Order: sequence, then C-alpha cells, then structure tokens
Amino acid sequence: MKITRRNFIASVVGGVAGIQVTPLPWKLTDDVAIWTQNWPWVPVPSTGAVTEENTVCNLCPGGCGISVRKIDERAVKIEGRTDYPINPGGICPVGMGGLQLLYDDDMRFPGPMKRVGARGEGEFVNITWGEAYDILAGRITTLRKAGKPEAIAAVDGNVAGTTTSLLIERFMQAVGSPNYIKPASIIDTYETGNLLMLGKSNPMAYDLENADYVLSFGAGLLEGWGAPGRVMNAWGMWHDANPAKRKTKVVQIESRASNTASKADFWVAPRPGTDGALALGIVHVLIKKGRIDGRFVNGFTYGFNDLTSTEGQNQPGFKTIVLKKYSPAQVERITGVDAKTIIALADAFSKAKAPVAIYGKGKNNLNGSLYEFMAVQSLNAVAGRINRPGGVLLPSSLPLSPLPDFEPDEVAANGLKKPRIDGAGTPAYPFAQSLINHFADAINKSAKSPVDTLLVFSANPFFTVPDGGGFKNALEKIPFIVSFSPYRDETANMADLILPDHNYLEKMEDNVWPVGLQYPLYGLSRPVVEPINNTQNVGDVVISLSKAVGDETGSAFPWENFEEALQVRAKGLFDAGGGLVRYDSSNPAWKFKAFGNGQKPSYSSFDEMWEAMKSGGMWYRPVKLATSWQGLFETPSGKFEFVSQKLQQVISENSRQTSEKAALDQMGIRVAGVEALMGHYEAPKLGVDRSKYPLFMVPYEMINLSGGWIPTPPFLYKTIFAGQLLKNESFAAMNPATAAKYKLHQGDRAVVKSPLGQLQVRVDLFEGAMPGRVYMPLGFGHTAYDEYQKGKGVNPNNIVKALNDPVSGYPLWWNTPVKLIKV
Amino acid sequence: MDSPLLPHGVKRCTPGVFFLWTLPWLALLAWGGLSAVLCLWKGLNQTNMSNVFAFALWIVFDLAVIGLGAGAFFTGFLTYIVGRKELKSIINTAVVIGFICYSGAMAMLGIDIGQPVRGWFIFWHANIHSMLVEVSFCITCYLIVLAIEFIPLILGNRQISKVKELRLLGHNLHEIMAVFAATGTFLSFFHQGSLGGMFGVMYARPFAAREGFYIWPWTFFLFVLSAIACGPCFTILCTKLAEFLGRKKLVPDDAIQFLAKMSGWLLALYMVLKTFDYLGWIYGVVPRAGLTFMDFFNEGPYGVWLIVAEMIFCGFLPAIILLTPAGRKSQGWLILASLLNCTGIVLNRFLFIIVTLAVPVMPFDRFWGYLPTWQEWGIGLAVIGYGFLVFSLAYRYLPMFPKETELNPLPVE
Amino acid sequence: MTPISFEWQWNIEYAVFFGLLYVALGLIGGGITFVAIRTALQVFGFMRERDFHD
Amino acid sequence: MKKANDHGKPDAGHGTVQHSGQKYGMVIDLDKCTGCGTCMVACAAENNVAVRADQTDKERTITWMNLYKITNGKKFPHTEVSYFPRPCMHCDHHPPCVSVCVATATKLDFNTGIVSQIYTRCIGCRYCQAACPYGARYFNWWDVFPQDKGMDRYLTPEVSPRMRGVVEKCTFCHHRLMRAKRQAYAEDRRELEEGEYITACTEACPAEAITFGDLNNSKHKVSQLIKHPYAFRLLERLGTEPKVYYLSSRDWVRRLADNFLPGEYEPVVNRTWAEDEWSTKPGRDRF
Repeated sequence: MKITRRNFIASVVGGVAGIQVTPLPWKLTDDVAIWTQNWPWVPVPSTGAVTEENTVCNLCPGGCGISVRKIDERAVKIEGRTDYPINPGGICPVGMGGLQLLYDDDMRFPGPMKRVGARGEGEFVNITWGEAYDILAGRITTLRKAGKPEAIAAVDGNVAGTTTSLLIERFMQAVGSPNYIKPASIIDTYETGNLLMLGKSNPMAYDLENADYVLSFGAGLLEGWGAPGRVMNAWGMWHDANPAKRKTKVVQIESRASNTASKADFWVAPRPGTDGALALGIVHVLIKKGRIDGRFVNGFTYGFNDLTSTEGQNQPGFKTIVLKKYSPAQVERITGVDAKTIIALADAFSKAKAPVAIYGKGKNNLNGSLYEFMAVQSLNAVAGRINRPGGVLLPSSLPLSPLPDFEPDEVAANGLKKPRIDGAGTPAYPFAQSLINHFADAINKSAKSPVDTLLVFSANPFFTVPDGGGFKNALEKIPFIVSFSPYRDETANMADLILPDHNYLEKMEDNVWPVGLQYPLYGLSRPVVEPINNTQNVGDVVISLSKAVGDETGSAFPWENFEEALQVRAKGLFDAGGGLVRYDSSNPAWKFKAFGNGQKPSYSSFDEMWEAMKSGGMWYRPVKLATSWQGLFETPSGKFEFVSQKLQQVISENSRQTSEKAALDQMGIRVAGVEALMGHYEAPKLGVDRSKYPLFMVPYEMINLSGGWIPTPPFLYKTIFAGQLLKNESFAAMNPATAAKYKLHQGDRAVVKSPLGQLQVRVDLFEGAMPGRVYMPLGFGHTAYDEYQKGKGVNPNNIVKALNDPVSGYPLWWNTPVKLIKV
Repeated sequence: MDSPLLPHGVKRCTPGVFFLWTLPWLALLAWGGLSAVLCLWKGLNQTNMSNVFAFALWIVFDLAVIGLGAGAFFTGFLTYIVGRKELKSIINTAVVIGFICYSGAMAMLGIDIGQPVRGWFIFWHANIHSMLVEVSFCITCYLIVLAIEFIPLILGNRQISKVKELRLLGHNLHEIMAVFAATGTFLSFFHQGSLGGMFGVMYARPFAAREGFYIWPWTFFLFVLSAIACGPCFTILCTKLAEFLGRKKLVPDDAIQFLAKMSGWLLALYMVLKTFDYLGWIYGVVPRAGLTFMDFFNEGPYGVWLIVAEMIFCGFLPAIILLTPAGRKSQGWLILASLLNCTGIVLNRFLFIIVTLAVPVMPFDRFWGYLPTWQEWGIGLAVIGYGFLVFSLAYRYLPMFPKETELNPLPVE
Repeated sequence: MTPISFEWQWNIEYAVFFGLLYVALGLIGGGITFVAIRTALQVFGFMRERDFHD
Repeated sequence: MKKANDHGKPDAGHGTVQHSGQKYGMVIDLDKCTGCGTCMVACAAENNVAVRADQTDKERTITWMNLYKITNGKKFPHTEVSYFPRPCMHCDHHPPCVSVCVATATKLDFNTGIVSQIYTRCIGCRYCQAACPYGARYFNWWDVFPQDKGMDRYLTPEVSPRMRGVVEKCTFCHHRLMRAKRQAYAEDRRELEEGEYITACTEACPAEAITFGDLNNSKHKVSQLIKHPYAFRLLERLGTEPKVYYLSSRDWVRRLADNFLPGEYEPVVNRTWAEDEWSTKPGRDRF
C-alpha cells in the first residue's frame, strides 16, 4: 500500500502503542534496574580460601601481635591477636589501617628506581636490582679508594638493637664511616638517664599493670606512648566497669587536655618543660613529710645526703638542694601548678600501695629531656619504687647473642678514626649516640657537604626531625642520597637512588623490647603475603651490598641472608633458657607468680624454638623481680645515683682542658656543682626576643595520625575531627583567651611565625589548651605520598626552633617562641 | 502565521513577541536540563545535599508546588462534585496549573533519588507503612488524572477539534469528568495529607514530630487543609498574572471571589488548628523530648521569626483580608493576600524540611548549614520556567478561559 | 506490588492500602475505556453523538 | 511521641518488642574508651567502606562507626574531653528509619535484633536519613572506590561494596554472625557461644571498652552490664530503645547523652551503691 503521511503516522502511533502491550517495556525497566545493581565499575572482591596468618606489627616499636585475614593471596583484614603478650586482641588505628600501606600503589615504590626529575619531584625510572647495587657499590668503592669512607653517612630509623639496625651499623663500620646517625627518640633519653643513674643503659621497664597509682609526666599513654596495645589494654583494666576492680588512679601531667589528660582521673597542667621541677617539688614534700623509703634511700642510693668532695669539703646533696630550691611555693612559680596540688600529689603518691612515676613526651618518636627524666626517676627512687612490683623494674637486657666481631680493613680503620660529623660522644655531648640535628647543622654550615653519599633506612628525617627544616636543607646539599624506604616519602623523593624495602607485612623482622615493657620480649614478624612489588628485605640488601662493595666489607657479613643473621642473635635467647614462645592470655606475662614463674619452655632445641618463634612471633620471659637491690646497679657507687658520678667524671675531665665553667657551658648546663649532676630544672636560654615572639608553639602527637616515618593510612583521615583538618588546612589549638588577644575566632586563618619560619593554620579554640601556647599536631603537612596525604595541613617541625637539651644534646622541641598573625 | 491555531475570537500577540516571551523560560529549562544531566550522570555529589541535609531545596520545591497545585483538585471538586457552575470559567486554569505543578514535582523527584531507574521499586517493593510510598502512589495516579483532565482542553484546540474522532473523545471525556474529579479528590486528599504525615511520623525528630489520630499525625490533616487553603489563591494569582500580561479580563469576578472566600475560610480554619497544633507541640512533644521551644533556635540563621512570619503575616493576616468582603474585592488587597497565603505554605514546608534537618537532635552534635549549588537551583527554577512555558502555550493555543471572548468582544471589522 | 508478589502479606493493612489503590486505578482505567468505547461507537455511527454544550 | 511497632500499628506498651530469638546489643564503656579511633578504622576496613581523598567533609564522608568529641566546656585547666563512639543504635522499638523506607530496603530482624540494609534494594530517597536522629545512616554521594590505585585488593568478599546513590549503615557486622553460624553448624551446634559473634569494632578496641552480645541471654556480659548504674543510652527518651548502651561515671558525659529540661537530670553520684544491687565492696565482684 502507498505510504501517505496519514497512515505513516498512524502506523508509528500504532506501533508505539502496540509495544506498550508487549512485555518489552517491562523487561527493559527490570533490566536497567538490574544493571544499576551490578555496575561494572563497582568492584566485586574475589572469593577464595580463607586463612589467618599470625605475625607481629612493626609499624611502631610497640610491636602488637596481629593476625592477617587472607582470601587466597589477598590480605583483606588485620586483626589483633589474643595469644600475644602485648595486646589483648585490640590494636591501634595505624596498625588497623596497615593494609592500605601495603596495597596503595601511589604510596609505594614498585621496585629499585633512579631519579630522573628534579629532587623532591619524586620522578623516578625503574632499574634492576643489579644496576642499583652497581651504582651504589661503585660509589662506595670510589669513596673508599679515595680514602674518604667517612663521607658516607647513614640515617637509620630502625629501633636500636634490632638486627636490621645492627647490620646497618656494622655495614657502616665495615666500609669505614663513623657517621651512623639515628633520629633521637624517647628511648635515647631513657637509656642515657639509666646510664647515669643505674649505671647501665637498660630498657625502660614500668610495671604499669601492677601499679595502683600512675603519675605520668608527659607520657602520652593514650597518644601512642610505649606499646600502645599494651598501654591501652592496661587503661581498660584500670577503668573496669566493676568498681570493686577499679583500683588504679591515673594522673596525667601535661600542659594540654590531651586524650590522656582528659581521660585520666586527675590532670595537672604545668608549663611545658617544667615537669622536672614538679617532680622535685613532689620529692620535696615527701622528704619534708618523711614519707621516703628509708631502707632503699639510705642503703642503696648515692648522693641523697650531703657529700664530701675529693678535696674533702662538704657538698650539699640531692636532699639539701631539693629542700632548698623546690618547695611547693618555688615550684608553683616555675610550673604554674599551685602548691596545694603539689602537696596533694605527694600525699596521693605516698599513700598509694604501688605508685609509679613514669616519664615521656607524647609518643616514643621524639626525645625527652635528660634532667627531667632524672628528676622523675629520683621521685621513684625516693619513694622506693625501684625494683618493686608496680614500680620501675630493672630486668637485664635481652640475652641476644652479639654479632661476631670483625676486623675493619685499613681503609675502614682510618675512616673510623675520623670524628663524627654530628659531634656525638665529644666532650660537649659525651653520652649521645648520635645527634641528627647537629648532623644537619654541620652540613648546612660547611660550604661543601662533608657527606657525599647518604643512606636512609626506615626514616623520613625530611619530615620528622624537629629542626625548622634544617635536615631538608642539608639533603639539598648532599650530592648523592640513597633511600631504602618502601614508601614514597619526602626524603625518598629527594633521593637519587631507591632500593625499596618490603612493606612490614612482606618481611621478616625482629622487634626488640617494646618501649616501657616490664619483662623481656623479643618479637619476630614474618611475611604474611608475597611481596607485591619488586622489593627486597633491607637486611638482605645490606648483606648483598657489603659483598658487592668488596671482599673486605663482605667478610664482615658471613651470612647467606637476613634470616641467618637473625638466627645468630636468637641463639642467645635459646642459650639463656627459660624463654616462652607461646602465650596464653589467661595467664598474663605481667602477673608476678610468687616472684617467679612456673612455666617451662615448650621447646628442646634451637631449631624447635626458632620454628615456634617464626609461627608465634615471640620469645619472652614473664615479669620477674630481682630478689635484692644488691648488685642491681652498675654505677661507680654500685648504687642508685641521685647524683651521677659518671657525669661528674666527664665534667671534671672536660674541666681539665678548660675551666669547670667552660666545661659546663660546653655541655649546655646552666647550674654548677652537685646540682648539675642530678635531676633538676633549669630554664632554657631561649636567645629570642620574647616581646617579638610572645607565645610558645608546642607540637602534639595523636594516636590516630602517624607522625613518624610510617605514612598515615587513608582510613585514619576518617577519624580526624573537624577542628583538626579542613580540606587542606590543619588547625592550631589555642585557648580562647589567647585567641581573643589576637581577635581570632574558631576557624579563622592565622600565621604562626617562629624565628625559623612561618606556617598558615586555622584556629581551633580549645579550652583545654594552656593560655599563651599554640598547639599544632604532628603528622600533617606531607609533601609526598599520595592524594590522601599530600598537602594536607602543615608540619610544625618546619618552624620548630629547638635548643640543645643539656648534656644529652637532643633537641628541646616543645617550646618554640612564636607569634600569631591574623590573616 | 500561527493564527489558525489560535482559539476563535481572541486576540493574541504576534508569534515574534510570543517567541521572545518564551526565551527566558527556555533559558531556565536549558539550565535545568544541564543540571539534570550532570546530576544523573555524575550523581548527587553535584548538589550540596549531605547526610545531614538529606532533603533539601528540591524537596522544598516539591512540597511547595504540590501544595500550591492543590487548587486543581479542590476547584475540580467544587466544580464537578459540589457543582459550582461559576467555577467552570476557571477550572481549566486550575487543571493546567495542577498539571504543571505535579509533573514538575515528579520530574524533580526523579532526579532527587539516588537510583532513579530503581524508582519503580517504590511500587513494586512498596512498604505500605511509609507515608512516602502513599505519596508516590497517589501523586502518580493523580498525575494521570490531571493528564486526563488536561486532554479535553488540548483537544479543544481549533485545529485539533476539527478532527471528528478527537473532538468526540474530548466531549466524552468531559462528560464523565466528575468520575475523574472524584478520584482525583480522593487521591489528592491522601497524598497532600501523607506529605504532612511524612514529617509528623519522624518521631525521633522532635522538631517535626507530632501527636496524631490513629496512624495519622496532625500534620497529615494540617497539610491537606493548608493545601486547599492556598491552592485556590495560587490559581487566582496565576489568573491575575495572565490578565495583567494579556492586559484583559479573563475570568469573571464571581469565580475569583468565590475562590477567594473559600480560601479565606479554609485558611482561617487552618490557622486556628495550626495554632492548637503549635501549642500542643510546644507543651507536649517538645518538653517530652527534654527540649524547650527556644532550644530549636539556639544557633543558625533559622529563628523564631520564621514561625512568626508563617503564622501572623502569612497566616492570620491574609485570612482576615480574604474574609473581609472589602478586602478581597479590592484587586490590590486580594493579590497581596493571595501572595502572603502562598508564601505561608512555602514557609511551612520549608520549616518542616530544612529546619527539622538542620537542628541536631543529639545534644553534642553540631548545627549544620546548607546552601544549594547552581545545579540544585537550575533544576528548581527549571520547573518555574516549564510552568510559564506550558501555561503560556495553553493560554495562546487552547480555550483555557471559556469566558475570554465574552469578556473581551473583538471590535467587528 | 500485587497479591502474587513474594512480599505480599495477607493482612488487613495490605488489603486496605492496595484495595484503595487498585480501586483508584480501576476507576481511571475504567473511565478511559468507557470513553474510548463510547467514542468508537459514535465514530462508527453505532451511537448518536449528543451535541456538546456548556 | 507516636508509638507504633514495626508494623505501624499503635503499640500499647512502651516496652521493647519481644524477640523470639537473640537480641544482639552493645555496651560501650566511655571510661575505658580512649578516643583512639581504632573502632572507626576497623569498621571501615571490615565493611569495605569507601575512602575519598578528602575525608574532612564530615557531612558526606562515610563512617558507620563515628566518634563524636565532647568537652565539659569548663575553663583551663578543668577542661575534659570525652568521646561518643556511635554505631547504628539498632533501635529495638519501631526504628525510625525502618517504617519510613519506601522500598522495604531496611528491616528490623526480630530473630537477631539487627536493623539490616539492602543496598541493591535502596533507591536512595534518603527519607531514612532524615528520620534517624543519630545520623547513623550514610548516603553514597560518589561512586569512586580506591580501585585504580590497587586499593581494591584489600576488599573483603564478605561485604559487597556499595554503588553510588544508595544509603548504607552499620549492620553489627552481620556477615560475622553468618560466619559464626556457619562455623557452629559445621560443628553441629545450633547455639552460638558468647563471643563467637562480635563486631569488628568490639574486637579491635585496644582498651576493650566495647562489649557485644545477646541482650536476651542473661548469661551474656552485656545483659549484666546494662543493669550497671552507670549505663545509659543516647536519646533514650525519644523511645527508640537503642540496643547500644554506654557506661560512664562522669555526669557531664551522661548528661550530654540526652536532652534534659532544667532539673530533670539526676546525677548518678547521688545513688549510693548500697541501695543498688551493685556494690563497690571488695569481694562482691560480679564479673
């Protein structure tokens, strides 16, 4: 039939109408709905065999036991272990987000790489491991040939005493460079302090679980101090829902209402850096009220009472000085804590059955002040809390065998004779192992960098060192930088060569004595997933590298691989005997069992023990108390020393060349005589015009933000509060009264300016902030990693103007004079 | 040139002028179209809605236009069921307005939901306890009814009515319009009510929660009442606007006056009940939740003034004007009253949606603010553009005002 | 939802709710069918078309 | 307030709906809670919650378990900070979100007490969000998933990732209940032991502040803890009957859990332990 306009329209209309009565429209409606339920761009996680692999988390020195849930080869969830002594089944947020550190490609290096872009840009090209070794070994060999091995330096962020760090140190000795640098952490402060007062640089051992009164001088118990898993577990026990079980009181001494301060039973807020004075104030009251432990103080301590000097004249002792200088009234003037509170604290401390005074500065990442720590330890000693249940215990270090000695070759021997760049161990800083701030300063001061090649292991000094950006500048001057970091961190972006380590879930590694634990524990993590990138365990890399450098250096590393080195050390654990490799949570390791323990090892040979350790991840001995104070101290006096003779010797030695005055100045000590040898308070010489910089900037740490070299898992940004980060701006917390002085309101933009630089922040009005202080979180302000972290907030380290802590030489990072400028 | 399409014996502007007149509305539609595409393609992240402001500008628009569109069913009810003959001269307008409002609202809802193509789940997996289900059912059905009521008017077009079949269809539809009107009344009554119910049943949101009768909170009945109280006024407003723009009288006063009077009484009744509602709420629901009336206005831009405006200036005031013969007889006052009346209902819906969500229930939660994005505005305003366009087309090409010729006899040439 | 849907519950609420819904739909459908048939009849002259006035 | 049970019928009693089987609930001890946020991270990791580059947009980020920071408002140095971890309350009495859902995408399961959410059923109308006073429901404003950057590799197959445009919320880790049941059935058991099924946040909390169990089972620790004089719930007086309880010895914290007219709030410290079946007397140790 002929198509007319009319019947064409008719047929179209008819057709459309017709389709409506067919199932087609309904089918289509249904199909599109089904399509939205299976959008191709929504991932469908693959299923597979489910396994749980136990290991130890090495993201911080805390070393919690974790178990990784796997679907075939995919790790899908990290969970805390209940069969590990540290944590009760829970872990910290960073550890919980660990899988993102493993799987976030933008955050990690795919394999060995060589820089192509400008420094800091983070542009690299892949190379083979062979090439990487050639480049690095070649460079080291040339330097050694030129007789300048000391121009090689290493920054090692691994915890001291771990096998990895020992291998790195050994490598430096083998190539012949004294410049082995470690970022200062609270551990260094503890060890130096213990060396002076106990005579041995023991691991710090606080018997928190058995204490009934915890007086925390600045330790961020809930901010990640010590082994977070363990401390927060203790916190849970201290606050049992059943009042009958709720025996422990916690007092937090800190200038800001941190989580710890707020959640503690009592919060005392002294000015930052005056904790030592407060401790001695409490000591003063204890002495005055005669509430000291006479038996311990008189029988096993040195320097409490007045002394007679070598010249035979009478010198005031610890007691006299404290009574003279640290009365509650005087301490109130120093700390701002009123006298009544100080007396109350002293009473509570002396009335408690098992009190302990613990010392810290936020997390473990940064150092504390030596004299402050000594003052706090003095408090423990005066109250007789040394080697007492619930006090400060003095277990001997882990019985790990040392690595066999080796003979550095001639080049190395000469190199090792050269002075350290950072001046650690020199008369000025006699007890410091290494001083990373000074290392950077030295490089920045010299026209040409004394360091030619810098090796960076498990550290991100560019970001983490509180030095007002000093290390960043130093990096720019160093001709060649090698990073062994698995992550694309700031320091790695400055590097010329990348030899990426495994992620912590891909490698075997040991964890030596979690900070503050009261019993010996050796944690052993094992790979739970196949390496997803072309990376190598840094331990193996060091061994291979030493061989690549030459036979002389190679001979110092007679092991096939890293595991062998681990075994060599673990042998000592076996020989020591009595260690446990399995843990039963019903029988906590911190429980004193009649000052001993009935448990017997579950292994009979080293191999048995080693296999058990690899699967269980631990070797430990339940807490044990030395039966007497006799022979517990290795000080010259053989006693606990309120007044350190080691320090005295050093000072008198130094005085021999110059005057005592000069010697003290050199060490940054501003008092003289006996006071300089004991824990005391001295106001730091700021050397800054306070009228120009009327406020203090205090960096603070959060448990849900990684401030160290480990990146923050993206998940954690969900836990950051609105008053901490907004889009790409981080907040500085300050007291409303302080803010009002500068006409600042919540959310206003302001510049925090220190003599070393300035940062723009938003203002967070926080009643819990001490007036006159500006509190800035550590962990924001990354310029590296991926979209989740890059450019989020500012890093207070960039404007910190740190003085040297007297004697120890570590940076006093908690009181930088600043001013506020409203934007 | 489109003169053959124009109704008999009426004067209309030239096509050119008409085209120019449509331009701004077409522009709004284009803006809305772009926004819609963005929202459907990229998702609702194009808006400033959030987990706090789950309902926002669009829902306010929806409820407002549906409320204002109530003129259609109510006038229909009066015309066909009650049988007020004088309203025949304005029923078409009411229907067109109703159709515009409801179709616009439906379109917006379609974009507002996160999974538009799953929209039909409401019908297929209906949860009959949800007021929103009831709303969806009734609105959809009622939109069909409106379409049916609209058809005869379209078929009334000069050219179309030349086709015998269509003309007959139109006539027949018109003849049984009472049935549709009745159905429409029933449907509208319930969805207007359920729109109110939606908020009244949120018993964990003290600002919206209300006591009620059986499963219906008081808001159910108040929303019906407020809708039929302001619907007619909106019809009047549109007519007046048309008359103003066309510079001619289109509807005899008796119709207008009747609607105005109706509105007046209903509004008055509504205001009385609303007053009791507020009192019952302030002294019942609010204190039971541990709050005082003022607690809702502690922070944020939304203050008591909203409620004062809703009740006094947009409530009692227009009611009084509409109820005083002198008031509603004077053009100016009538329009003012109608405007206030309509503003009142919009305010009321705004309070129930935005303020309810803005006020945190947990004492430690913070107060949140919200500003729509241009995409949200685009879609909202597109409905207005669409309304003007359809209304203008209907006015130009359809016999929307039966009495127009009568009121404006053309000069015999 | 229809009585044959798996979610359907045989209780008064469903009966009332959907009852009313289907009544409304029925009225609409019925009305349209009625008009359609009637128009058809008129078009093909089976029925006298009443002249429309008002 | 309108009282009606899940079927919309008016409900005479103000008590909770009787459950035939289990009634899972949670007790969060705010004295133990350290505000570390592990629960939030554990929840996100366990349930394949999407992460976006900017998580500071708190109105739109997804945090099934959310931590609210509260302060006592006192001046320095008497300021205190505390935290409210807020999962879905799994309201036991006519959950505000359930009766409003248009597509029956969320239901209260009377055999477990868990309020479920069916993502493939949800049409994204967000009425439930408007109705929930706890802000426990989250809408997927984006459909980005950390896929391109290899971060889809940690997704667990037990919880299906959500598509854009639907609402999601805490499910008390329902998949863990399924897991536990499968295990039990495999061992030919029909009853779950206490602790066999716990949520990811409960498991992760390093301070063991969260306790999870069957409120219907008097032997379970939760059903004893909720009798604790310190026990309270969020917005209790609205009548939603949350199955998430809190414990706190601090009155300023307890006071912030609900709205009170002047004089309505009575501090717990006024209650002497002797009057209470709970006792601080050593020896009367109930746990």
